[in-house]
Amino acid sequence: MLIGSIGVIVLPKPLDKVIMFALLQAGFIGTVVAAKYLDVAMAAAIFDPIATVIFLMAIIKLNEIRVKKRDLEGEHLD
Amino acid sequence: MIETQIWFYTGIVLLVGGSIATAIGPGVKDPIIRTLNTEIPAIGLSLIFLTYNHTIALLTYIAASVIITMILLRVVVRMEEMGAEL
Amino acid sequence: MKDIGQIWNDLANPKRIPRLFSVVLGLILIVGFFVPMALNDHQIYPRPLPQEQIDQENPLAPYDRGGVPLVEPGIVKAQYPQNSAKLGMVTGYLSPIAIGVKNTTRYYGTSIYSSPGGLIDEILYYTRGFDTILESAILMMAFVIASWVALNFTMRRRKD
Amino acid sequence: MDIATLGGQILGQIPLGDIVLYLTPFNLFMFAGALIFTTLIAISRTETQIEAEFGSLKDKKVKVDLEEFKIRRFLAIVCGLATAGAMITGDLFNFTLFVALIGIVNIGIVSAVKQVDVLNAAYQYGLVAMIASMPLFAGAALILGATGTLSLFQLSQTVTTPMMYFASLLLLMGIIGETGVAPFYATKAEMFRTPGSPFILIIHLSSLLIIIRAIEILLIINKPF
Amino acid sequence: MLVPELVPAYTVSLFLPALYAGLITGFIGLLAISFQKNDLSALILTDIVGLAMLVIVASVGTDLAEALILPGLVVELAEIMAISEILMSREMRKTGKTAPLLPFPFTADMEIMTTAANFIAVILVVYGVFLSGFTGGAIAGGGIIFYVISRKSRGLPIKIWEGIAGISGIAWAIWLAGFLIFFVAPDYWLLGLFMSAFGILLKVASKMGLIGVMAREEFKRE
Repeated sequence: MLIGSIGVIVLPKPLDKVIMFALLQAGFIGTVVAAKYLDVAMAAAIFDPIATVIFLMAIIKLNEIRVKKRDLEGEHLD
Repeated sequence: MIETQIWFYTGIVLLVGGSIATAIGPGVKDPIIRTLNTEIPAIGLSLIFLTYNHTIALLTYIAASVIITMILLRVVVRMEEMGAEL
Repeated sequence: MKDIGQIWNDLANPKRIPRLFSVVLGLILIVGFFVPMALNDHQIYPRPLPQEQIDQENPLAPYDRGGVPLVEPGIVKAQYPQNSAKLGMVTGYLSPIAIGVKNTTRYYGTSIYSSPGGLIDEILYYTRGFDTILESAILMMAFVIASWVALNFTMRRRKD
Repeated sequence: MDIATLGGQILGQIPLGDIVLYLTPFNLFMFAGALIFTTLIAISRTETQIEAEFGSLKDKKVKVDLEEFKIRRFLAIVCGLATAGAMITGDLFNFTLFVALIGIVNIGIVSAVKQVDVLNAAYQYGLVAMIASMPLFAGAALILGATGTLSLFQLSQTVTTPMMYFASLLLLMGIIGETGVAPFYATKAEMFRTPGSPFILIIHLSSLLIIIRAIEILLIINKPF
Repeated sequence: MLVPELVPAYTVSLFLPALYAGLITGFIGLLAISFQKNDLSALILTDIVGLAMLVIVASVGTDLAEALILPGLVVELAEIMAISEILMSREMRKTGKTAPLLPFPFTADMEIMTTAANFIAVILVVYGVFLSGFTGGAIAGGGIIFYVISRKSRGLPIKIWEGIAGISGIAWAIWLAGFLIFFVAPDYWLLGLFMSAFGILLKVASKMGLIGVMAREEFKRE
């Protein structure tokens, strides 16, 4: 979990960050299981992929927008 | 008892460290990286809830944080789409 | 020394206000480190030691507060017990599904007490129910504002 | 400090579990004032505002259309009711929730307009209101931690500790932020430029009444005399 | 000994570290806001300030504290929702662009969206209904959001939108009636309990569903 958090902070690229974020959440679920609250762990386990998917969609869309913008600017300059 | 203390102080470290990272971490000029960084203090807060056994609050928080994240990302994407100069 | 009129003019710019407010608030938070603080242990609604009930393998952990469903009230230390005639009954109540879950597994206490009945429901709906009214009213107002703005401006539904 | 010395004799209580609403002549007066104003707003119509256009002699009419009028009237009524409720509540956390409700409704009343400046002011005010909800709830939680109670009747009898002074400082800061009084007034001043005057007035009235009530509550908690 | 008379000493010992952590976090967030020129970043940073608030409330460590966390959480969610919408409308006014021209064609084919969506959504909704109350509402709402996002993009007619909003208003009224039963007729507390629990569940879940619709139009416009 700690590795994940350090990874989220240090890595600059969003996609790498998402992977580290998944690691962080895995550690958190482990802690909840160690505390023996299996229902909470279940809910967390279901919600984590949702959060990850939402992040991924946002990142992919942002990338597309940025690429398109750069193309437009490039045409402008020529 | 000792394990609750481990969770508690890990939670505090994540909370403080994560908020510093959100404030001045590398690349936070990009709003999406900033949003991703807010997830770290969120996990820290969850650990503190766990230590106090606020489990119902924890359950609600896990669900609500996904929704908050989604709202924030919607704004970020929309802003980028419009090319807003803030 | 800066002219005082200049300072007032700076204050008139709305964009500066959140920054100014957060600086002032941050300074006040710093003051908090020099004020002696301690938790008073005479609290209402106390709860047992963390992890105590789960370590005893109690299927209702961590919210077991005693009581028999529909018969005997649970233990609740409320502020004004005289104002709530049926104090503790909600705490002791378990829905039939929850009883089924309780008999099957040991680790689902949170779900059991989050379903109708349980201590948090007692506080949120009964003894401090008025708070929850306001809370849901806040959510409703925020939603009314957000959906109105969204329908009319950001999603532009009404014009179509 | 005893509640009776500030507000007069307690006329009655409305017990709702742990949250006890109470009525003293002082509170009753403000409560009735807020209610009367709310009814006035509910039956009144908005005015049309005329803005002078810069650089020419023409004037520009800024009207409120029907849909916008409906939603703003609804929010204004809620704001009035929340103000009235905050006047008579006898529980600290309940009061903070009322203040938070007023804050968000105030943003909503001006959010429907089309001027960029006003929207900007509304957004900045929203940011302040969001930041202010932190000291508001934290102050209430610290008072709970220091005394073990949130009821104003109990709080009026406890001994005040330095921790409670700090907590009430936070509380005051939160209320200032949510209602937007001086020196954080600029955002609201900009918001007053919107058309539709009765709804703007309720924002003003609610923040005035809330400040009076907040000072009363802080006096009850801190007992300076 | 199910419930102690006093707060356990261990919980008291945790109070100061948690409180100071909350103060530090709040301070960092506030300082960052004050140095921030960017309005959007300021909005994200207020999230951090909200976390600081939740830590301070949680540090009291009683059942009452837990009951107070939930309103704090909801206020935070509500304000972010309203303010972000205002920010967007302001920017749209400023740039003078309108929504229908803008949307950017975007398709993301993800395996999880097609195969797992129904399954996860059903689990979450059933679990949420079992939990009831705010918690259940948030969880069921999360399920609905996921389901809605993974569907094909189709505009929701305004009539249906207002209908769903109306349902949540009625659910709010049910909850109010449930609350009144507790005090007017304490003998029927069980009825009041169920009305409150499911009224709130319906209300929160339906609103979250509508947020999901908003987000879908954002991410999956074709």
